[in-house]
Amino acid sequence: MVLQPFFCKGRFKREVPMDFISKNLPYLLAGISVGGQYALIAIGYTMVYGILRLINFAHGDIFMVAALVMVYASASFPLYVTIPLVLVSTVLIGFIVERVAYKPLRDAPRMSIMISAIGVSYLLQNLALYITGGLAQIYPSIPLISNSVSIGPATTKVVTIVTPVLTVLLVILLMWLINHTKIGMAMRAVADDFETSRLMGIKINSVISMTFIIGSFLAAVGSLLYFTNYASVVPTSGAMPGLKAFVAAVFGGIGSIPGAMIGAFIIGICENIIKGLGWTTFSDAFTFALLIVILVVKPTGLFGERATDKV
Amino acid sequence: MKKLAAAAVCAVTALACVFPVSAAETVKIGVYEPASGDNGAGGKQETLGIQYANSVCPTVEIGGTEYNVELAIVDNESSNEKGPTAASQLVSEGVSVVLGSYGSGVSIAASDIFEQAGVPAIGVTCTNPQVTEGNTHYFRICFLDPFQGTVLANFAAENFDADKAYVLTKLGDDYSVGLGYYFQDAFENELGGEVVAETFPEGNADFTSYLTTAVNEGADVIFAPTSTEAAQLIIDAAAAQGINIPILAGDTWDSNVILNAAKGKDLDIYVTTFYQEGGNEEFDANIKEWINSDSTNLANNGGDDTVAAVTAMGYDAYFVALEALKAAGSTDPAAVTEAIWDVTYTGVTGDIKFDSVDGDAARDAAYVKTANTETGAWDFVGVQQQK
Amino acid sequence: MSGNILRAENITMQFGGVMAVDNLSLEVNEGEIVALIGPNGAGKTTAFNCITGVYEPTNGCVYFCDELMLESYPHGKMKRIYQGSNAAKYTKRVTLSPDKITKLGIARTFQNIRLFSSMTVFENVLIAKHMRAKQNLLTAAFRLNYAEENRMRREAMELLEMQNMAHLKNEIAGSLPYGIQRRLEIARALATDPKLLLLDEPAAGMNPQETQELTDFIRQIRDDYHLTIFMIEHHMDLVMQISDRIYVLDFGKLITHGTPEAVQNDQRVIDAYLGVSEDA
Amino acid sequence: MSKKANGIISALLLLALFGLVLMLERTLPPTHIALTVLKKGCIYALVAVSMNLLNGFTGLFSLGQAGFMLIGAYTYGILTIPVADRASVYQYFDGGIVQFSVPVIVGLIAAGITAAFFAWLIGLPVLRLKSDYLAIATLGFAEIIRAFFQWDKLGRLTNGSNLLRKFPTFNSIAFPFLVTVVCIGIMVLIINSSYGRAFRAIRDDEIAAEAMGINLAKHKRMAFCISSFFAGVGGALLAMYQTSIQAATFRSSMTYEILLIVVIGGIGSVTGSCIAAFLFIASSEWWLRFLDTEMYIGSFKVPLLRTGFRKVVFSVIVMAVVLFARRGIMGDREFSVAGIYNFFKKKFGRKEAAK
Repeated sequence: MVLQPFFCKGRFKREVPMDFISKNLPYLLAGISVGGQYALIAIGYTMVYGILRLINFAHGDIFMVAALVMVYASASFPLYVTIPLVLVSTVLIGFIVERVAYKPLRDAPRMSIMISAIGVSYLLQNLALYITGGLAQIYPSIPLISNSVSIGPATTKVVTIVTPVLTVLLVILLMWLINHTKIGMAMRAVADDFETSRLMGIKINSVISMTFIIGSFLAAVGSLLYFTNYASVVPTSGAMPGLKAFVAAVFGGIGSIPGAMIGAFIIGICENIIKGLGWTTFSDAFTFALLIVILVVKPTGLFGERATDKV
Repeated sequence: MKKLAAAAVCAVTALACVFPVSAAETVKIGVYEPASGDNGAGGKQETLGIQYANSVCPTVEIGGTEYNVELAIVDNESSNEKGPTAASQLVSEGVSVVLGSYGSGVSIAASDIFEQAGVPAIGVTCTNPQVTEGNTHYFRICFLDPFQGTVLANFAAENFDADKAYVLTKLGDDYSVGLGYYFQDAFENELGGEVVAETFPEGNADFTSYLTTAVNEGADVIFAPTSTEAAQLIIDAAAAQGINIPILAGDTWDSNVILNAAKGKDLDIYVTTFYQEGGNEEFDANIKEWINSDSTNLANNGGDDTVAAVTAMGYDAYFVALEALKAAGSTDPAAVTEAIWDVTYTGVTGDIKFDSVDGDAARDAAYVKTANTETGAWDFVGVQQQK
Repeated sequence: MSGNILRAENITMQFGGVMAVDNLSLEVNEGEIVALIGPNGAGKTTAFNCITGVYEPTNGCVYFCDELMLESYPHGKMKRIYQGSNAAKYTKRVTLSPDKITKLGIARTFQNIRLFSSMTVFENVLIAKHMRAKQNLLTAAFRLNYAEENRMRREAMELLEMQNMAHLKNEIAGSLPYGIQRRLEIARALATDPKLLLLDEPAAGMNPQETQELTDFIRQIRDDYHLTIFMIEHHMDLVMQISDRIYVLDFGKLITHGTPEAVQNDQRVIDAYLGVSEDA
Repeated sequence: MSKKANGIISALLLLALFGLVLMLERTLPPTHIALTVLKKGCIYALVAVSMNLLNGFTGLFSLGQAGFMLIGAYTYGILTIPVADRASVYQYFDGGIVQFSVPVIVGLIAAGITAAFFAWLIGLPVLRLKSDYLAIATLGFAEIIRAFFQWDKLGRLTNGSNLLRKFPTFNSIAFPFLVTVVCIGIMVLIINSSYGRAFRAIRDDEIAAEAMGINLAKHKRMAFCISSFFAGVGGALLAMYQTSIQAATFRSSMTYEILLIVVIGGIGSVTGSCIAAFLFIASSEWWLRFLDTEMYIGSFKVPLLRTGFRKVVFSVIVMAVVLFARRGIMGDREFSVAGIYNFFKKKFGRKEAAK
C-alpha cells in the first residue's frame, strides 16, 4: 500500500496501518459512492435554484419516480430498452411538473411556488403509494455494476467505483455545456438577471424547461446508481436523499455546479464517518446541523457568490 | 371557489352516508392493519390470512342465529398519528371485535380508542409487552418480545458460540428497539456475552457503514430486528460486502421479501417465527390456491405464494374471534370482551389460550428457520423452547 | 459647539473592489435643508444607507447631535483589499442597527417607495409609534396598554389630519396613487418624531407642478416640525430653490459643496453632469 | 355595525358552536368518527394558526412546526405521567429520572414554554436567514430535534425512541376545544395589538419596518417564540389525542400538512386556517375514506378505487387549490359577523337602490 510508509512513522506497529485501512476503507467507499449519487441530485437543485430561486422540493420525488419506472419497466422490457426509457420518462416528468406546477406561478410570490413544489412532492409520493400499494419494490439488478468487487481489504459493488467517476464526467460535460453552448450561455444569463434576460429576448421558458430537463436527467442517472446500491424503492425513498442533496447544494454554494458536487461528496463522506464513529442516531441530524452552521457562518456556501440586497 | 368546495363537501358527505349500508344479520370484525408505510408489506400479509379465513368460514352462529361475518378493513398507515382515526372509523362502523395490528406502536396508539368504545381487540403479531399490559380489552395470540429476544440470544449462544453480538435496531420503532433490548438483556446478563448496539434512522438506505462496524467489532452474530423494508437493504449490503457473519432476526423477517432478497446470495439468515410453512399441509395447500386465484392477493403477498407466519397468525386470529363471538352468544362488544378470556383454540400455529393477567397467549415455543439461498425457501432449523 | 446635527467624517464604502463612497465628509446644521446631488451611480443612496445603518461603512465615522453614532475601520478580508484613505485613523467599531438610529431621531424615505402595502394608511403611520410606546407583549396583547394605544392612535390621527390625509385613513396603502404614496411615506417618517429627515429622491417621477407642491411641502414640514432635512434629489429646480447648501458627489467622491449659486457655477459640477444632465 | 356589537355576536356564535359540539358529543356514540375528526381538527386548527402567525403575519417562512410540536408533546408527557406509572413506561430506563408529576394545565403551559425556549435558542442563529434558507434551516432543525429526542443516552428523560404513555388525556371534546379557543384567542389579540402590527410591517417590508424603528431581530424572535409556544401546546394536545408520544410521529410531512392547511385557508387569515384545518382533517381522514375501499354499483366495479386512492384524490385537490385558488378559502380576510352583515347590507342595499 502506498500509504503504508506514512502510517509507519513513529511508534505505530506495522500491522496498524493495514488494519486501519481495512477497517475504515468501507466507510470511505460508501461515503464517496453515496456522495456521488447526492451530487447528481444536487445539481438539479442548484440549477433550478440558480434560475428560479426555488427549492424544488419535488426533485427528490422525481428521483424516486425514476426508480419506480425502472422497477415496472424492467418487468416487461430488456435492460437496453428500460434504461433509455427511464431516462426519457424522468426527463418528461420533470418537464411536465415544471410546466404544470411552476410555470403558472412565474409571477407569484416565491412562497407560493415553494408551496406548489411541496404540493407536487405530496402528490408524487401519494401516487407512488397508490401504484405500489405501499409495498417496497425490489430494484432490478443491472449486470456489471451490481456485481461485487474487492478493493484491497474491502468488498463492495462495482457501482460504488463507477459512481464517482461517472459523476465527475457528467459534471465536466455539464460545465462544458454551460460554458460553451448557446443554451448554456442563456442559462447563465437568466441565472444572473432574470428580468433583464427576459427583456433581452432570451426565451425564458425554454431555458427553464431545459434546466428541469438536465436536472431530471441527472436525477435519473443518480437514481440508477443509488438504487443499484440500495435496492429497495418505497414512496418516501426520494425524500431523505433529496433533502441531503439540497443541503449539499447549499453547502457548495447554491448556483455553483462544481460546488454542489464537492458539497455532496463532503456530506456523503462525513455522514459515513459519523456512522463509523458510532454516532448513528445523528447521521441524518448531522447533515442538517452542518447546514445550519454553514448558513449562519457563510450563507453563500463554499463557492457561492455574494449578493447584496438593493435598498 | 367557495361554492364549489361546499358542493363537493355535500356530495362527499352524502356518499359517505349512503354506502356503509349494513344487512340485518351481519356481524362485523374490524381489521386494523397497516396497508402502507413501513409495515405495509407485513400488514397486508396478515390481512390476507384474515381474509382467507373469512372466505373459508364466512358465517358464524351466535346465540342460535346465523350471522354473516363482514370484515371492516382500515389502513392505519403504520403511523401512530393516523392510527387513532382509523381505529375510530372501525368503531363507528360498529365492529364487535378488532383484529390487529402488525406492529406494536399503532396498537398502543389505538388502544384507548377501543377501550373507550368498549370494543375488544386481539393483537395478531404485535409482540411488545406494552400492548396488553395493564388493560383488559387488548389480547394477543402471539408470543412477546422478552420471550423472542431470549430465544434468539440463546440460539446465538448455543449454535454459533457467540460471545459478541452486533445489534442493529431502527430508531423510533418500538418493535425493533424493544426486541433489541430484550436480546441484549438476555445476551449480556444471562449468557455473559457482549453486545454492540447501533440504531439507524428512518429512511436510511445505506447499511454499508453499519455492517462494516459489525465486522470491525468482531461480532459473531448480527441481530437485526427490523421491518422487511430495511431487511432487504441490510441483506443486499451484507451480500455486497461479502459478510459471512450469521444474521439473526425476529418474526418480521419471516417473509418472502427476505427470501427473494437473499436468493442467490451467500448469507446465513436465521429467524424466529410463529409458524413454519409445511406445519399444516392442508392449510398450506388451500391458502396457496386461494392466493394464486386472485392477482390482488398475489400482489399483496409480495408476488408469490409463500405462506408467511403472519398470514397463518391472521388466519388463527380470525377463528379465535369467531370462537369468542360464539362463546359470547351476542355481537355486543362487552360480551365478546368477557368471552375472550376463556377462549381456547387449536389453530395452525398451535394451541392458543389466554393468560388471566394481561390477556396474552401462553406460547412457549418459537420456530427457528433459515433462509435457503439456493431454493429461495425457508428451511426448518428447530423449535426453541423457553428456558 | 459646532451646532451641526449630523457630521460624517471620511465615510468610505467599498463593495469588493468597487468604491461606492470614497472618503466623504459632510455636515448638516440644525434647521438647514441640505441636498446631496450627483449623477446616477455616484453613491448618494449608498451614503444614505451608511448613515442610517443599513450598511456598515468600510471606514469612517458619523456623529449625530455631536455624539458618536457610527464608527468603523477596514477589518477582516477588507483589511487586505481596502483601497481608500485614512485606514489607520479609526480604531473603534461602533455599529447601530437602522431601528436604533431611527429611535435616535433620524427618519428616512426610500428611493423606490417602501410602504407597508397591505396595511391601511392609518396603520402605516401608527407603526411608527410602536417603537416609543411603553408596553410589552403581555400588556399589549391583553390591552392593558390602552392608554398608550389610545395615545398612539390619537397622535397618528393628528398627523394624518395635519397632512390632509385623514380622509384616506382606511385606504390600503398599496392601492393609492403614486404621488400620495410619496407623501404618505414622508408622513410615516414624520411620525417617528425625527430631528433629522433624510429624503431619498422625494420628487422622483413627479411632474413640474407636483414638484412645486413638494417644494412648499418640504419647507412647511421643516418649519412645522422644527426639522433638519437632508435629501438626495435630481430635480435641480427643487434643489436650487430650497437648499441652504449642496454637496455634489461623483464616482463616490465629494467634488464640491457650497451654496446653490456656488455649486451651480462650479466647473467640476458641470463636467460631472456633462451630457448627462438627467431630468434637471 | 359597531365594533362592540360585532365582538358580542362573535362571542355568542362561538358559544353556540361550543354548545353544538357538546350536544353532538352527547348524541353521537362516543367514538363516532365525527368526534375524532373534530378533536384532531381542533388541534390542527391551533397549530395551523400558530404557523400562520409566523408565515402569514410575520412573513417568516418556517418549516419547523413539527419539531416544536414534538418538544411540546414530550415536555407534557415527561411532566405529567403519574409517578406510579413511570416504572412501566420507562421500563428500559429504570423508571426515568423525573420522579414527580404536575397537573395537566401546568403540563400544557410547560409544553409551550419549553417549545418557546427552544425557539429562542434556535432563533439566535437562524432568524438572520432569508426566506427559503430560513425554511430549510428550520426544517433541518426539526430533524435534529427528532434525532435528539430518540437518543438513548437521554433515555432516562425521553424514554429514547420508545413510547411515552399513560399520561393524562382527554375524553371530552370540550377540553381541546376550549384550549384551542383560548390559545387562538390570545394569538388574535396579539395579531391585533401593536406588536401584531409590527409583525405585519416586517412581512410587508423588512427594510422599511427597520426604518420605522422596529427592532427586526427582537420582533422576529418574538413571533418565532410565540408561534412555537402555541405549536408546543398543540403538540401536547396531539399527544393527548394519540394517547402516546413517539418522536417518529413528528416528521416533516406533518409540517407540510400544516403548511397546506394554512395555504388552503389563506395565508394571513386566522379564520381561514381554522376552517381549512377541519376541512382538511375531515376530508383526508373521513369523507374521502370511501375511495380506499372497492365499491360496486350493481355489478359494475368502480375502477381505480383501492387503498391509497383517497390520498391521490386528496393531493390532487390540494394541488388544484395551490394552483388555481392561490389565495385559499379566505385570502387574507377574516370571517366575521361584521363582514357578513356588510355583505348582506351591500347586496340588500343594491337591490333597494335598483328599485
